Order: sequence, then structure tokens, then C-alpha cells
Amino acid sequence: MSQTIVPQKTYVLVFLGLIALTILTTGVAFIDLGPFNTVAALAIAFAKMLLVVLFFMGVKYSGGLVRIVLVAGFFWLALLIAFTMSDYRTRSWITPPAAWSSSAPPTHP
Amino acid sequence: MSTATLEPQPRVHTQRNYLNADYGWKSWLFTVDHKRIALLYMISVTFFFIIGGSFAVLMRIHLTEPQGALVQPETYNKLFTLHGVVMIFFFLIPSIPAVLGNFLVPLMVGARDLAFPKLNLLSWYIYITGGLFTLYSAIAGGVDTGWTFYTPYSSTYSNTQVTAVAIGVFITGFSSILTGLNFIVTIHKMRAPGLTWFRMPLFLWAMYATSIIMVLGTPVLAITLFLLALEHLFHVGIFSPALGGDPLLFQHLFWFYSHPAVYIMILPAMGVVSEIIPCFARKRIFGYKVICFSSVAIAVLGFLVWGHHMFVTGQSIYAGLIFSLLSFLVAIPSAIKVFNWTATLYKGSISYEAPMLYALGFIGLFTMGGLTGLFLASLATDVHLNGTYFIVAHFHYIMVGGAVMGYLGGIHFWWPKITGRMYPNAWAALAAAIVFVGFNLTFFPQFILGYLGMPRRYAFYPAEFQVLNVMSSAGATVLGVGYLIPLIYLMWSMRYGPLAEPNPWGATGLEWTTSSPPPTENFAEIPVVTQEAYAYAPEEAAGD
Amino acid sequence: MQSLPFQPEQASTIAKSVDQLYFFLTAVTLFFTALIFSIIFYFMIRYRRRSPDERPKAIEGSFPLEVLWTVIPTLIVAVIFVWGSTLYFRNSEPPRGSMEIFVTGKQWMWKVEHPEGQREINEMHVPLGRPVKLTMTSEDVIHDFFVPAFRVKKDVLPGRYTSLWFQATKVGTFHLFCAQYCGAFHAGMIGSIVVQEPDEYERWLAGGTTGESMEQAGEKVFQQTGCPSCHMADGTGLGPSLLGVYGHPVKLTSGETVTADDAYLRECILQPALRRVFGYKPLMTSFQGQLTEEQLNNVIAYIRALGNTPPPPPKQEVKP
Amino acid sequence: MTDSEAHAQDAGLVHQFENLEQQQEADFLGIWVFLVTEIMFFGGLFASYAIYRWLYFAAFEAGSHILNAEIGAANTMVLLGSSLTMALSVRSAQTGNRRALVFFLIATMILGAIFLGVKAYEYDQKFVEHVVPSLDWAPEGEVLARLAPGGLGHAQLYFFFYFAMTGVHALHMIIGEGLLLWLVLRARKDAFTTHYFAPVEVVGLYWHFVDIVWIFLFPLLYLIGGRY
Repeated sequence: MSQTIVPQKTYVLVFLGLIALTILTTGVAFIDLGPFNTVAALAIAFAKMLLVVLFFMGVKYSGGLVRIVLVAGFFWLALLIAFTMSDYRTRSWITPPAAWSSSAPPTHP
Repeated sequence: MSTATLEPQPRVHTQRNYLNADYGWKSWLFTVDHKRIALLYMISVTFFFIIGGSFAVLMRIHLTEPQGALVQPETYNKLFTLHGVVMIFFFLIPSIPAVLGNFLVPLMVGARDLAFPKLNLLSWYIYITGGLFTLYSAIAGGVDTGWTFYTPYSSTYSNTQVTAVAIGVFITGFSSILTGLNFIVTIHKMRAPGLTWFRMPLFLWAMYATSIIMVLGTPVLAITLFLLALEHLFHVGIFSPALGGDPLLFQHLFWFYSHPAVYIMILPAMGVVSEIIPCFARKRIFGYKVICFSSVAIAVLGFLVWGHHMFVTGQSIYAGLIFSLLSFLVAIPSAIKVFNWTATLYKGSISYEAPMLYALGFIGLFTMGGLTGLFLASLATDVHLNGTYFIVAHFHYIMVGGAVMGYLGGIHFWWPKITGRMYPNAWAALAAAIVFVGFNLTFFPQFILGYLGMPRRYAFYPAEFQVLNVMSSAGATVLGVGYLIPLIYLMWSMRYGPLAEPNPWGATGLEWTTSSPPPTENFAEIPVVTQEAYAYAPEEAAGD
Repeated sequence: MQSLPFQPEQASTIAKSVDQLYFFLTAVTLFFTALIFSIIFYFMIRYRRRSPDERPKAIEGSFPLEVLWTVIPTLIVAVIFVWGSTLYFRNSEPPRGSMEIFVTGKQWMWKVEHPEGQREINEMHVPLGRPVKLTMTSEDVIHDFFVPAFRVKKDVLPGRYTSLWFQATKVGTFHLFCAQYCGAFHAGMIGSIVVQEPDEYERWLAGGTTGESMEQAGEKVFQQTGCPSCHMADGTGLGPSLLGVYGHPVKLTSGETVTADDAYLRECILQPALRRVFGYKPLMTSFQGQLTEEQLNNVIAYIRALGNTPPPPPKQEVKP
Repeated sequence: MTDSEAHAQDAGLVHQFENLEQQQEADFLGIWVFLVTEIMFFGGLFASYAIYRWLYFAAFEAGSHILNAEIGAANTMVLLGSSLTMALSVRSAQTGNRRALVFFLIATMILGAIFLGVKAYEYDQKFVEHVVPSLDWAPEGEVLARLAPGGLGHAQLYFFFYFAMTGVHALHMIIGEGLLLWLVLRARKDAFTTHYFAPVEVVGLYWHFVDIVWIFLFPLLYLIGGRY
């Protein structure tokens, strides 16, 4: 429970920052950066999320346990995405590397 | 504790406790006392266990003959589906956390109640609502997709009550989310003065690890079943191959929760055994910190291994390699626990009341169950064994041999604390022996059936598998009898059982310092903890 | 190793090596179960409670012991992992020159198609001693092609190809099961694999032909659906020429190259926009739902046959 | 019972906690653990979205160009505004300024309602363009021309994700509106003091979380690939 009372000015500043980032991400989307469009969009969204989490949700002023809980949440989501993606990304590598290929002659007894 | 004489003594606990504090159905259905909510859960969980168990008996009778002895194939499919859904979501997942956990976590932590008592009651009502949806689906025609609900069969081709069951399980998921949330906050914020993390009983560590899984895993099942219900209703969804969707994605999302769910089922039983073994060996647990960390390690590693359910589904062989390696690693903490329990018995003073018999039975059967898991973690043998009765035998060894034995052990261990009554130890020992024998006779033949290649979920099978199936069915009847006996003598003990002292087994732990049954506010004064957990040894017991 | 009473027949090249790993695992299981049971029984008798107020000394634990029973299980598990994975990877790819059979799973039956034109339901004749590659797909739900005697199993998915291979080492008839729940008569979706001596197989193949081979059937579908209007043989059409394509690398608009195997060809027919060939405009519409699995298999067999005629001279680049 | 007399004077303190500070800490941890479950709940959707976007990028890009990015951006700013007013209402509860608390709570509800209104308009727009999976999937004309190259089936997948993700988000917004209304009613009855304002803080955290979900949803759904 954040005891510290944040001045209103900080909240308004954070809000303006969020608005600016929204305009930025929309603007960037109109420039063709190829694959970097996605990276930029995610980076800006992450920055906006940090602003909201640190200031509006007061994680900046609250204890370590809350931060661990939050980081654990995102980490578990990353686990789900990473492991599922690992299946889809490597599914097309059907032929195993040469070293693994069946060295045994096909008609061994 | 000599075996109590059996003639009924109509004495009743006179001093005020949570049972005689209030009467009438309102005092039960609107209670916020964690102990009464635990009893509500105990009754409803037993009710679902009887339903799931009866489905199992029907299946085993049906399988005594190769062409099926009892029901039509479609009905058999509904039987094994509802047996799976009811047993897993309505008995195994809630049983120890919601019954024993709800009753004991505040007592062991030294608090008056859980952090959010109203949420706890809401969790029971959510559980009952989910149960009603599932019962409705059973009555209104049943569901025949298997408890795994694999698409596209469940989303497009099955015309049974898939939506009703999906909603039922979706709702029940929130019941275990709320229980997990309650435990995490209670264990973090409401420990008694002096009760540091490493003085906590191992049952609390097991509850903490289980709650982590419940909180992090269940929501993914919720969204998956939500998407499944949408796809079943609108015939369009992200799993339908017609749109380019991938049915394997459903399996990924489903097993992301459902494998950690098997650790939700087994970790609490491990916690119960970690309480029973030191008490009846009257010796401090061997390697306390190692068991704490292995509980949390199982909870975390449990999230990284789900791919071993999909080795043969056309999942990428490289992802299979990663999942196989991690599945082997998750077996290590469980092995460590078994060795530590066994080492606890060394140089102990062991007595053989019913809880100890269940705990020892747990160790034996869980060892068998865990080791047969290695067959399924290794890629080459899993290709042969996946989808056969070997799998059925493996998870029943863990679930029935492990989780149910653990639950029964826990019920028998804390029964005096919950009801203030003792039960006839001779009957309890007999029931434990029958359960052990019946269980092995039921499920060991299924390992061989699996190796011979008999696929699971078959309503009729080639004749050469009949002998082993008949053996398994015979075992099932013995197991069924073994489960009925405790139901009888425990109900008898509620009214006629001899009164229990606050600490009949001489166990350590804050729950044994208060009266049996405890008062509504658990403790007159919030206790202060000065000793390590399991302080059975003389010098520590003297409280220097 | 003579067959034990509780062991399925070993009728394929990999059966023996899978069984060796299976017995090693059984040995490990029995050893540790026996170890734990005997230690517990010994402790139960040796350290039973003699008097009610007996108070054993506290034993905190022992670090070396903990290390011991962490390292040993990890080593055993590592051995099993390496053994199992090597065995799996070695057999994950069919040897070159395997015989090809198409299998289509449909709710509660197996449809088998030999390239030479044989069609069978719930039965598959294969020659002894030759590696056989199955290319499988499903017309409705997920099935699973499981032959216990060969120790092979692979799910059969709707919307894509999965494959498995085996090489029979014993003549006879072996069980074929569906091992992934697929509905009411999942238990009835069984069949048999009939392994015959090579000459006997040839006789069966010649005798029972039901008319045109897959390739000829494929050509007919290719013509009727109007594919040649774009895919002209000389490559001047709107679509790429299909001569000499099968099994060779194809350059994509995204710059990558991919080998034109069954899966890629199937994807081009059903989802043409996914991986377009370099130098051609995205005009091809999807044939999803217009071709049955059988017609699809036949068209791909026909394109495979075109694979060994030399391709026309490359077309000059056309800016998409 | 010595403890219970001590409890009496702290308004809102419930019996199982020793003091108000422990209770508020428990409420705070409780909502954060709940928000983690929400992260995993939306996480299942985001994970599936990520996979299909990687598998069928062309179709997702085409589908995202059908959406109107300007309305999406404006709507995002409305929701950010509601986050600001929510933060200010929590601050006014901290400082015990009841009038400001009620004002900012109502402002948050209004901004939330505007967001939902714009969302409803966008949904209606989808029906007009016949791109609603299963209910009204018949894209034609200019929309069809744009969606066809990427594969119509995959485009329908994209719009299924669009409706599933924004639909679940809107559902959470509606629940949020209900909670805010409950807060306004309690605030008018002076239920919160500078010592006891946990409910306001808990609903505030929930509201900020729903805003964060939209912060990720907007670029991922509306701004795929370059919109040149």
C-alpha cells in the first residue's frame, strides 16, 4: 500500500507522456520499417506499460514483493509464448542435422 | 494410543468450538469460518468422488468382455469422459487444498482465519456452480470428448454437451484460483510472530507451491475452454483447420495448465506425507530445507514440461527434445523427496496408526508412479506407449496411489482435530490394506496391457487383452470396497467416536496446540513460535 | 531375445532397440522400487516403537547424502534421455528410397493408397525388408496410426501431412490401432498390416490393381481443375511450370528457398498466398474444400511424376 | 477478548487481522496476485495471437488495415485519460478529499463509457463491412480485394482474434464500470477515511491493469506492418 502521496503534477506529466507515446506509435506505424514496425510497436507499448505500472499503480513506491509478483506474471507469460513458439518455429526443420541422420544401413537385421 | 474400545460413549464436547458455536443451515451456507467452509468442501468433494468412482466401476464392468459387457460404445465414451472430468476437476484438484488446506492453513500459520474469508466462501459457491453445470451436462446427455477436449472433435464433430462442461470447468477453475490466492496472501502476510519461512510445517510449503501453480496455470485453462466453447457454438475459431487454425495449439494451451495441474494434485499429498511421517516416526523430517525447495522446484519446473504429452502429435522433434530433457529434470525433486521421507524413518520410533499406513503406502505407490513416468519422458519409448493403457496405469499410480492415499492419510491424521472424535484404528488399518491391495491389482496389469499395445479409451478391444482386463476389473471391485469402509466408520465416529484430546498423536505444529475441535477464532491468544518445525527430539521438546 | 510372455511381437527394425531401452527402464524401476520398499520394511521392523515415551535423537539431515541422491538420479536420467533421444532422432527420418504409401484417416476407417493404384480399407499390404514411408492426413478429426508390433505411432492431423516409416522384419498380420480418441467408434477404427514376401507382394500388387495409378488419376484431376491454364509446361503461363519442381529447391518472394515436398505442394494448393514463388503475381486462389484428400494426394503424386522431367529454361524476372 | 476491543475503534478492520496496516498490505498483495491471474488469462489470447500472426502475417496485416487506426488511437487516449482520473481519485482518497474522490470516480466512469461507446461503433462498422466471423462473414468489394491475397480463411482468424481480444477486454471494462459505481455509492456514504481506502486502491489497480491490456492490444491489432 503506497503510503507516499504523489503530487498531482506527476500524474499529469505521466499522462502527457502516455499521450505522446500513443501518438508516436501511431505515427511510426505509418512508416514502413519492415520487421522493425513490430519491434517499435512493442517497445513503445512496453514503455507506456512501465509508466502506468510505476506511477499510476504505485509500484515505484511499494515493496519488493509486489515487484516480484509482477515480474513473475510476465515471466510466466513469456514461458508460455516462448515454448509454444519453439514448437512452431522448429516444426519445419524436419530433416535432422547430418550427424543425427540414420547412420545404420536401412536393412540391418 | 491404544486402540479405542468400540462401544459407543455418548459423550459430547462440552466446551465451545466451531461446530457447536452455531446451528441451522444459515450457519453453514453463509459461514465465513474457514473450518466450516473446509467441511462444506469435504462433503461436496466426497459427493463428486462417489459419482466419479461409480463411473469407474461401470467402465471396469464393461471392460470385462472384449466386445463390451454393459453399455454401447457411445455411452462408454461418455463414461470415461465424465469419470475424467469429475475426478480431476471436482475431486483431485480441490480435495487436499480446499478441504485440508482450508482447515489447516490458518491454524498452522497461527491466524484466526484466511486473509479473505468471504472470497473463500465465494470460492465454494463457484465450485458448486461449476459442479451443477457439469452434472447438468451429464444428465442432459453427457459429453464424449474425453477430459482433454481435443479439437477438432470437441469443437466441430461432437454434438454432445461440450459447451455445458466447458462452462462448468471454466467456472470451477476460478474456485481454485481464489483458493490459491487466499493461501498465498495468508502465508505471506499472516504468519504468527516467530514463524519464519523455515519454521513453517512442510504442509504449508506444499500449499504455497500448489497455490503458485493454481494462480499461474488455471487462467490459461479458463481462456482455452472459453475459446473452445466459442468455437463449439459459432463453428468458427482459432483451432479449426478449415480456417488454417492448428488443432495442436489447443493441445499446447490445454497442457500448459493440465500438466502443472497434476502437480496441483500431487504436491498437497506430498505435504500431508511430510507431516505424517515425522509424527509417527517421532523424529524431525530428514533434510527439511531440501524438501521445501523441492516443492517449489516442482511447481516451477512443472510449467516447462507439457510438451511430453504431444511427442507423437506431429510437434516439432526439436521442441520434443527440449520437453523431454525438462521432463526428466522435473523427476529429480520428486525422487529427492522420496529418499528424504525414507531417511526420516532411520533411527525413528515408528508406530503404525492408520495415517502412517496411508503415508507408507503413498511412498511405495508414488515411487512406482514416478519411475514409470520416465518411460514417457524418453522420446523413443513414449512413441510406443503414448495413448495406450501404460499411460492410464502411470497416472492412476500417481493420482490414486499418490493423491488419494495422501488425501485419506490426511483425513485420518487430522480427523480428531476436525471433528474432535477418534475413529476405530483397527478398521482404518484394514481399509488401508484393502485399498493398497485392490489398487495394485487394478492398475499393475494395465502397465502390461499398455506395453502390449492396447490403446486407451477403447469401448471394445481384441480378445487377447481380456485376461489382464478381467484382473484389472477384479482389482477395481476390491478398491471400491476399500474406499467404502472409511466412509462408514468415519461417519460412525462423528457421532459415536471417543472424544479426542487436543493432540492425540503427539504431533508438532500450531494446529495441535489449540483444542479439538478448535474454537471459531482458532486461538485464544495468537501463539508465538520459538522452535524449529518437527521438534520431536527430547532437548528441543524440553523447550530450552 | 526370445519374446517374453508379456511382450508384443518384434516385427520391425526398430522394435528390438526400443525394447532394449524399455527393459533398461523396467530394470531401473524395479530396482528403485525394490530398494525403497526393502529399506522401508527394514526400518519399519528395526525402528518400531518399543515404548510409548521413546524419544529418538533429532537428525537434521546430511548434505553428502542429499548430494548423493540428487547426482545419481540425475546421471541415470541423463543416460535414459540421451539413449531415448538418439534412438528417436535416428529413426525420425525415413531412409532414402523408401516405398511411399498414402494413408487417409476418416472417422472410424483407414483408407490406404499405394502409388501403383491399389486402394485398401483398414488393411495395408507391405513387402518384407523394405522401408515404407507413410504420408498421412485426416479428413475430419485427429486420428493416430499405431502398429504395436512395429513400435511406431503418429497422430494423423486434419489440414496437414504427418509421416512415419517402418521396415517390417517378419512376415504375418499385425494389429493396426487408432490411438487418438476420435469419436463413437474410435475402438472400431482398427485394421491389420499384412507383411508379405517381396515376390508375393508383387503378385498381390499386380493382381489387385483397380485401374489407373495415382499418377494417372492425378493427371485427370490436374486437367479437370484447369491447372494447366496457368501452370503451362514451358513456364510461360501466369503460374510457374511444374516440370522438374518436386524435390528441388524453390526460391520464394520472401527470399528464402524451400524444397518442394508434399507438404509445400499441399500448402500451395490450399493456401497459395503463404509462401509464393519468386517472380510470380499472387493470382492463385485457394482450392480449400474443392479437392478431396484423395484427389489432393493424386495431384501431388502427378506433380511428383513431373518432377523427373527436366524443367524449361528459367522465365525472365517479372516485377510482382 | 482484549483483541476485539482494540479492533472496534478501527473502522473497516476485520477480525482476522492484527491491525489495519496488515490488512491493507494483504488486500494490496491479494489484488496483485489476482492481476497476475489476469495477465495469464489474457496471456493465453496473446500467445495464440502471436503464433498465428507469425504463421499468417500477410492476412493479419491486411486485416489490420481494414481497422481505422485513427479511431483506435483516439480511443486509446480516452482510456489513458480514464487512467489519469482513476489515479487522481485514489490520490484524493489518500488525502481524504471526498468531493474530489467522487468527482474523479465519475469522470473515470464517463471516460470508460466513451471508450465502450467508440468500441460499439467500431463493432457496428465491422458488421457494415461484413467481416464478423461466423455471424456475418461476407467481405466484398474493396475489403475483399484487400483481404483475398492473404487468404480469406486466415483473415477470418484475424477478425476472430480482433473480436475475442477486444470483446474480453470490453467485458473487463464493464465489470470495472460496475466496481466504480459501487465505489461511488460507498464514497458518498463516507465509507473511506485516510486510513481505510483499500477498496478504492484495489479497483484503481484493476482499472489500470485493464488499461495496460489495451495499451498492448491497440498496436498489436491496429498497427500491424507499415500502413503506407
